[in-house]
Amino acid sequence: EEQSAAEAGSAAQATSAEAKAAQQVVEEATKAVESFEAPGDAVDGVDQLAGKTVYFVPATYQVPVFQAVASALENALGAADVQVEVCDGKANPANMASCIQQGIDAEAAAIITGSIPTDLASVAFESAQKAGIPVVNTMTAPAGPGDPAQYAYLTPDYVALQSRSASWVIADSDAAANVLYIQVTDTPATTIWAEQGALATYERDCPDCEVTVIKANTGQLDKLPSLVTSELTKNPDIDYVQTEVDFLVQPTIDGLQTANATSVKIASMDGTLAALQQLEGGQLVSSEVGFNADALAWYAADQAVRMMAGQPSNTEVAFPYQRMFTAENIDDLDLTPEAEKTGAWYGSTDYQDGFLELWGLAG
Amino acid sequence: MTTITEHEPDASSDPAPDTASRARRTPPYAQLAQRFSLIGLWVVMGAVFFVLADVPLSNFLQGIFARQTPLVFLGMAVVATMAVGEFDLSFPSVYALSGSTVASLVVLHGWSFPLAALAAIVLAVLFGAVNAVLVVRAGINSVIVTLGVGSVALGLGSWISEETSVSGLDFTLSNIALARVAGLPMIFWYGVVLVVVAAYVMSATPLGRHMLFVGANRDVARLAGIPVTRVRVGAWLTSSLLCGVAGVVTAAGLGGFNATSAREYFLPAFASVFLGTVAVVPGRFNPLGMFIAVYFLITGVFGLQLLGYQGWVTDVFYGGVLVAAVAASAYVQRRLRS
Amino acid sequence: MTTITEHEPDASSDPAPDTASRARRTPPYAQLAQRFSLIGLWVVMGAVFFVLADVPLSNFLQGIFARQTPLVFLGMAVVATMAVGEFDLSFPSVYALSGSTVASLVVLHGWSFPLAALAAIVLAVLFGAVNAVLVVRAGINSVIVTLGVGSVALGLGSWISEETSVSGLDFTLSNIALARVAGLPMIFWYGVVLVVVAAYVMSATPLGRHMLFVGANRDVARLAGIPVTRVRVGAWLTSSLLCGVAGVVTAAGLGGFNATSAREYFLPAFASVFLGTVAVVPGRFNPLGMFIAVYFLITGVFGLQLLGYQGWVTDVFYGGVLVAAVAASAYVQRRLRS
Amino acid sequence: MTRADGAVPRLEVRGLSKTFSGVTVLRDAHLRLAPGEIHALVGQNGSGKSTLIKLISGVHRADPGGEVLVDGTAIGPPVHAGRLHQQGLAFVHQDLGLINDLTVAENVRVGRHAVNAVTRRIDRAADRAAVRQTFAFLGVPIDPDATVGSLDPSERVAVAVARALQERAEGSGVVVFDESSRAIPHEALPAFYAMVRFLAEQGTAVLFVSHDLKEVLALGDRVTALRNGRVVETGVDVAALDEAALTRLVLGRDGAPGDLIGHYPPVSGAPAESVTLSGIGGGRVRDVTATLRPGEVVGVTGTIDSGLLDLPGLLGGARSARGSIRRAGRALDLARCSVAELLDAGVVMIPQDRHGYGLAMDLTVEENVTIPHVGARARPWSLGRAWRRQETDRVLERYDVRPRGRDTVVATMSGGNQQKVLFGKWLLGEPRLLVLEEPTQAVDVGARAALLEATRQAAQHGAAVLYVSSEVEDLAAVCDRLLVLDDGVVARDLTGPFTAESVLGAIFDVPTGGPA
Ligand SMILES: Nc1ncnc2c1ncn2[C@@H]1O[C@H](COP(=O)(O)OP(=O)(O)OP(=O)(O)O)[C@@H](O)[C@H]1O
Ligand SMILES: Nc1ncnc2c1ncn2[C@@H]1O[C@H](COP(=O)(O)OP(=O)(O)OP(=O)(O)O)[C@@H](O)[C@H]1O
Ligand SMILES: O[C@@H]1[C@@H](O)[C@H](O)OC[C@H]1O
Ligand SMILES: [Mg+2]
Ligand SMILES: [Mg+2]
Repeated sequence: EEQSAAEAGSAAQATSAEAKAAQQVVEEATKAVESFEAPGDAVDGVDQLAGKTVYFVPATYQVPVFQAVASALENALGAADVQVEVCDGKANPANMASCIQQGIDAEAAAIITGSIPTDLASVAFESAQKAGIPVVNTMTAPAGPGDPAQYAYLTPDYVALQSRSASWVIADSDAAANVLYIQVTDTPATTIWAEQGALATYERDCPDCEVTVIKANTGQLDKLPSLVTSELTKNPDIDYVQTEVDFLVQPTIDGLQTANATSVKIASMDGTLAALQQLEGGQLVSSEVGFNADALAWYAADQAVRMMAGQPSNTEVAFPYQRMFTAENIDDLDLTPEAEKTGAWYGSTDYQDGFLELWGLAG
Repeated sequence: MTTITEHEPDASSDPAPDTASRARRTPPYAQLAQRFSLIGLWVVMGAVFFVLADVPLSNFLQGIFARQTPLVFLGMAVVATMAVGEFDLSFPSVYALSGSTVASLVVLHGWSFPLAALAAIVLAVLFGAVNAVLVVRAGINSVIVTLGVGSVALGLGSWISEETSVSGLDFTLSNIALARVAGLPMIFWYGVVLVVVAAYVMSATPLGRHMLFVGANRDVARLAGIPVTRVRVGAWLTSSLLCGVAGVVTAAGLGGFNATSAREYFLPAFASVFLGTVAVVPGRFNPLGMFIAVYFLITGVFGLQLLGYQGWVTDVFYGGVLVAAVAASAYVQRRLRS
Repeated sequence: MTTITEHEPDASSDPAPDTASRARRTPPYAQLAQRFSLIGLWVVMGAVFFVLADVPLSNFLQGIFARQTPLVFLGMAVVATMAVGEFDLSFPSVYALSGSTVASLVVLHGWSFPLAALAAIVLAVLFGAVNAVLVVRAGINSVIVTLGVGSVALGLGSWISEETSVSGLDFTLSNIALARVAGLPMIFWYGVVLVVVAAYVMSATPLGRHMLFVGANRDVARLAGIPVTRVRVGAWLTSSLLCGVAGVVTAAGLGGFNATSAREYFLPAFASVFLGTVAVVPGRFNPLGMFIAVYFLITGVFGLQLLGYQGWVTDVFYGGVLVAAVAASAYVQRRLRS
Repeated sequence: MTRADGAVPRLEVRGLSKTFSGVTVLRDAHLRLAPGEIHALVGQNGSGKSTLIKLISGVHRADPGGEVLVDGTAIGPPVHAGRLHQQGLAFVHQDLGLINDLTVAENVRVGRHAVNAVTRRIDRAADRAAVRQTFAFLGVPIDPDATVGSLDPSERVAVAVARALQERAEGSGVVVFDESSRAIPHEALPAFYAMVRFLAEQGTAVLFVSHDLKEVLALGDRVTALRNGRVVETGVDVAALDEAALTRLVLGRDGAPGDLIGHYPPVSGAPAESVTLSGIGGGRVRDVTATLRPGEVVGVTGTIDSGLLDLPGLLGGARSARGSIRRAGRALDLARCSVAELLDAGVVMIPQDRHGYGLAMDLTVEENVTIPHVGARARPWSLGRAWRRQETDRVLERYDVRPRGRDTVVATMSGGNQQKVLFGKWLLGEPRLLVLEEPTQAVDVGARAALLEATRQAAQHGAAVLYVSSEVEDLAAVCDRLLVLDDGVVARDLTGPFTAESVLGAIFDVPTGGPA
């Protein structure tokens, strides 16, 4: 029935070839995941890991997704009687480095980082390697340097998510959007997601789209509303705003309201509850891409467990639990904090059992 | 003077008379120049940006005045405490607490908006009361108290909102903040009314006079029969009330609230309040000066953005203009006086 | 007292004597209690967390002292200005500017590290000099000046670092900050040396006395033949030098720098400096007190983290403990005195 | 209690005590004021006068027990500062408590503004009228719209008194002055005394604190004396006292300074060591030129607008000045030289404004006393301990500073004891030119003698002393010569001996047309 809903919606206007192609992408992206597929071979010796401690170092606990990942990690690793110690990076490389160092000093069995690009705390990462502590680098890039026996990557495909978000704009506008793209300059990673994801997609897939880019970083969010206003003042024809991540949405709306631009559509990434609620309420937000944080934690735990058990980690894991939400499928979701935690928005949740089996802990 | 120079005990002595004191003794034309120099500067800057930016005037004005900023409220909160000689670092946190509370109670816990708004404001005022008890009653240094209380308020705000930014308030509520009157949103008019009332109270009523004496010299004020403790406590409560209301109005306007963004208002609010002391009632913390300073700074940043500058340029501008405006004002005043 | 109670002129009178003044008249045991109450509280809190957390002692201690924090440097920068009666809001920005500069010059522009470090520190000191000129020479209110100058510094920092975090410094450079001596990283020992030297200078040398009087009453200081202007300018320069060095050391330790994170240190640095006034030399801004306060607060947050608390709990703890420690200290002192 | 009439006292204090840090500084204080009585509160420095006043005004909270009554009605303790005015008690702040950039009406009416009931707006017209009425009652025509900063000193006093009196039924209530006459220049005193007497004649009771025994004798009806925190005598009829008796009352012993000049005669230093002031200018001082010999005390006096008050600050580097000071072949250009250079040349000034320029109130006695000598006596890397103890103890000892503690925070000391610390701080070095500005202000009669003696001693040690004061008694007691300022220049240069009367005559009988 999703198909028909989509046709009733914006897709009906998709007449150009570009828009049709983009619509394909959107339709694919809005689907839920049906069932779990193991990311690699079974792991031996997980039962030997009981009593060990793993450090989880998120970039900042202020971003809710990391809290979700942290508690899911506790569940996943808890199944192997492995303790999880969380150390908040507080959006500050010095804290991130201190946290990693803390894991090293405490002789952790593994360190899992959340959204910390290697070069943000390169020294600390290197120290961990030297100390022989396996590291799982999550939520930055799908692959990178490092010995798979000691260094693993795991991430939603942010580049793809950015690209799909752009595809929604292309499809919805019939390949004639006047888009304001709001890019986060915080780290090299966020820049790569923007450039290789969204901006490359517009360039490649929508020659008639007009794209204006403004840049913001976490330290300057106070200036974002008026920056958005000024762009709309200069260019009142802007009809779409794509924000790179959800924490830009509120200041963006603020700026749009000032410019009285209340019919602009916003596309964004992360799938936070707040943004999805706005999507459901029809309040400017019209498209969201996000990923299942609970599943991500299990996948990350899997990588950690592999290395802790003396096996190489999987390289280039394609993390499947990603989805796009639009007016067409938003009503299927239970928009509560509880439901968010279960990961049910993204489809099946049988990955938990799947991993337990893979680790030889089932039953 | 008074409270301003408290942090600058030397500024009033040779060789560098401060901007503030003595203003009242300067000749009338110098006073006028001083009073309205910031407004003049503002108009000139606005005109230059408008001409350069080449956008319709109404859009230009809306970009400045239709902003959904709590800065006027927060600036007023700071003026209220500063004027009686108190130093408050907790106001952005109390604002954040209020905004988070109203949004969370409605969205996450299903309260009705009026009830949630009331709860949020009461909570904010409660924090103001804690500040007052610790600073005025227990006599603890206000910088430490408000650092501590602010941190607690911020923590509670995160707890209530389950550490996330909450949205999903009924869209129609945004009319509280955004319904347009004469082309500008309610939140602008609230600010205008607030500032006018506050300016009236501070300049024309006994309460304002009492605040002035309490800010200037508490012992003298006490001997003159002014209820010093009550005035000080009142300032803390008023300030927190304003933060509370600002939180509710902002949350309504945005349909939600993000607590972590609140701390961004710390520096701009302070900047406006202090910049405001060079205008209208030179040398005193005053609402009209603060109001002008808020829109002065907004105009500058917005103008630059229209010209295509973003990021670091606006920071540099912001800082440069702040210092330049105050330095120029000090200079003009000194020249006119000599 | 002095600069602290400047914001609290009334606190010294009944019924609410402030923590600070008069300490010197209290009986010796009360003085001792006051001097070391924060240390006592710290040890007790540390012990409680250690027992509850059930981790090896060396890990526990390392978690506290091996931290890569510029807080001691920045706290010292604040102490330097506060002690002579100046109010600085720009220190985190100057720190950010220095860190960004050194990282960017090396990584983006290929400078050698020593040269880049020198440039960064010189730049930081230059900003200190601008503060000094505007505050001390031109006599402009220091809150406005440092707000403005801080904003400019932050803007320049973003410009130099192309508005993102820069990394890629040579790994071996990290030894500057992280090489371990007696199990703890160099950055800890730098802090220790800095604090010990500063404590000595401030308490046992003529310069320290001069600073004390300049902070207490500039006119009295001037009439005693103290070169007030030089002391004040010196404080601004020292403060910015410390921020500059902190930026360089942090960047070296991290292999890079992120300018926007710098503002995080604003409140903790202030909190430590003010909390430090209840310890060691009660009522005065003092380096040892600040140092103890820094690790007191770190211990609290780390202890909570070990017990599994993150996020809002740490904010609430942080604020609560700050207020409680100061209130308790005020109370103890009053009890012992009467 | 010597008075036993049955009338209800206007003000009665019974059994008030106050303890700071375990030290009881006031014990069981009591006194009574009848309507229309001018009552003086006297006592040595630190005897508890200000403390008693602060208990009555609610600044401090009294120890449990005791009572304060106005017209027979108990008003505390605890006394509520906010209610005092209604209860009939008004206090004139010792610095008058005016805000200079507000108008007279605004200063007078603060706390009791007339307001429009609806708008809460201050009714300026009503305020103005009320203020006019009060001034009419006091017999001083002051424009309610003038800014206080533009008033002359006697008008400022009237403004402070008007604030205390307003909305009071004429002849009711109590007005309290804590050393207010100190903030009042000499010429304004007669008007002030007249105002006080006038109030008393109407039936208002007046309580005032003063160290000026002549003032007490001239103005007071009755006296209460405190010693070491206890009331030693209360309600003593002033008519029955003379200065010597009053001195005994304050000190518990005789305390006349005696013949200081005879005891410490001027020494004749080498003329080469003379100090020459030439062309000193700044503020109201236009051109002061004089030569002082080492070993002599030269008084400087004059009326309030003579420039007298500006001169010490100009010489001591407190304010920017013209002119030069020359001694021993060395010339200091005041326009250019720093305070450090002045000090280096032995020029020391003891300012009158103890709080603003004299002492760092929040620091300790030791810190304050030693600061001028740190540069000379400490090493760059170490303050040294022994010399600081020694010097501080010398000051504490010599001027009988109480409490004796080196580590006492100056703010917690009584005003007179602060003054002694200030004096000691500067006399420790051996100044070559010592400029004193009203040095005996705030000190009791005993300490006054000690300070005057110290002044003579400083001269004997070779200092040229410039004694700037309007206290004619003091001038007569210590000066070898007297310079009378008028309109910013030295109008007369007189040679002693002097009497108080001759000094007074010299001040107000200045021939126009330049130096004599
Ligand atoms: N807040 C305080 N803390 C500690 N001691 C105090 C305090 N206030 C006053 N004292 C002490 O109480 C005593 C009485 O002081 P008070 O000021 O009443 O004296 P006074 O009679 O007014 O003296 P003076 O003539 O010098 O003004 C002094 O020893 C003083 O040091
Ligand atoms: N910061 C303070 N801390 C403690 N006590 C203080 C403080 N300030 C004033 N006092 C008290 O007030 C008295 C000083 O007040 P005040 O200025 O009225 O002094 P005073 O004795 O009248 O002398 P003077 O009028 O000469 O200054 C001291 O005796 C002390 O008791
Ligand atoms: O929202 C997150 C953003 O804050 C971080 O920078 O990158 C990962 C995102 O999911
Ligand atoms: Mg006294
Ligand atoms: Mg007094």
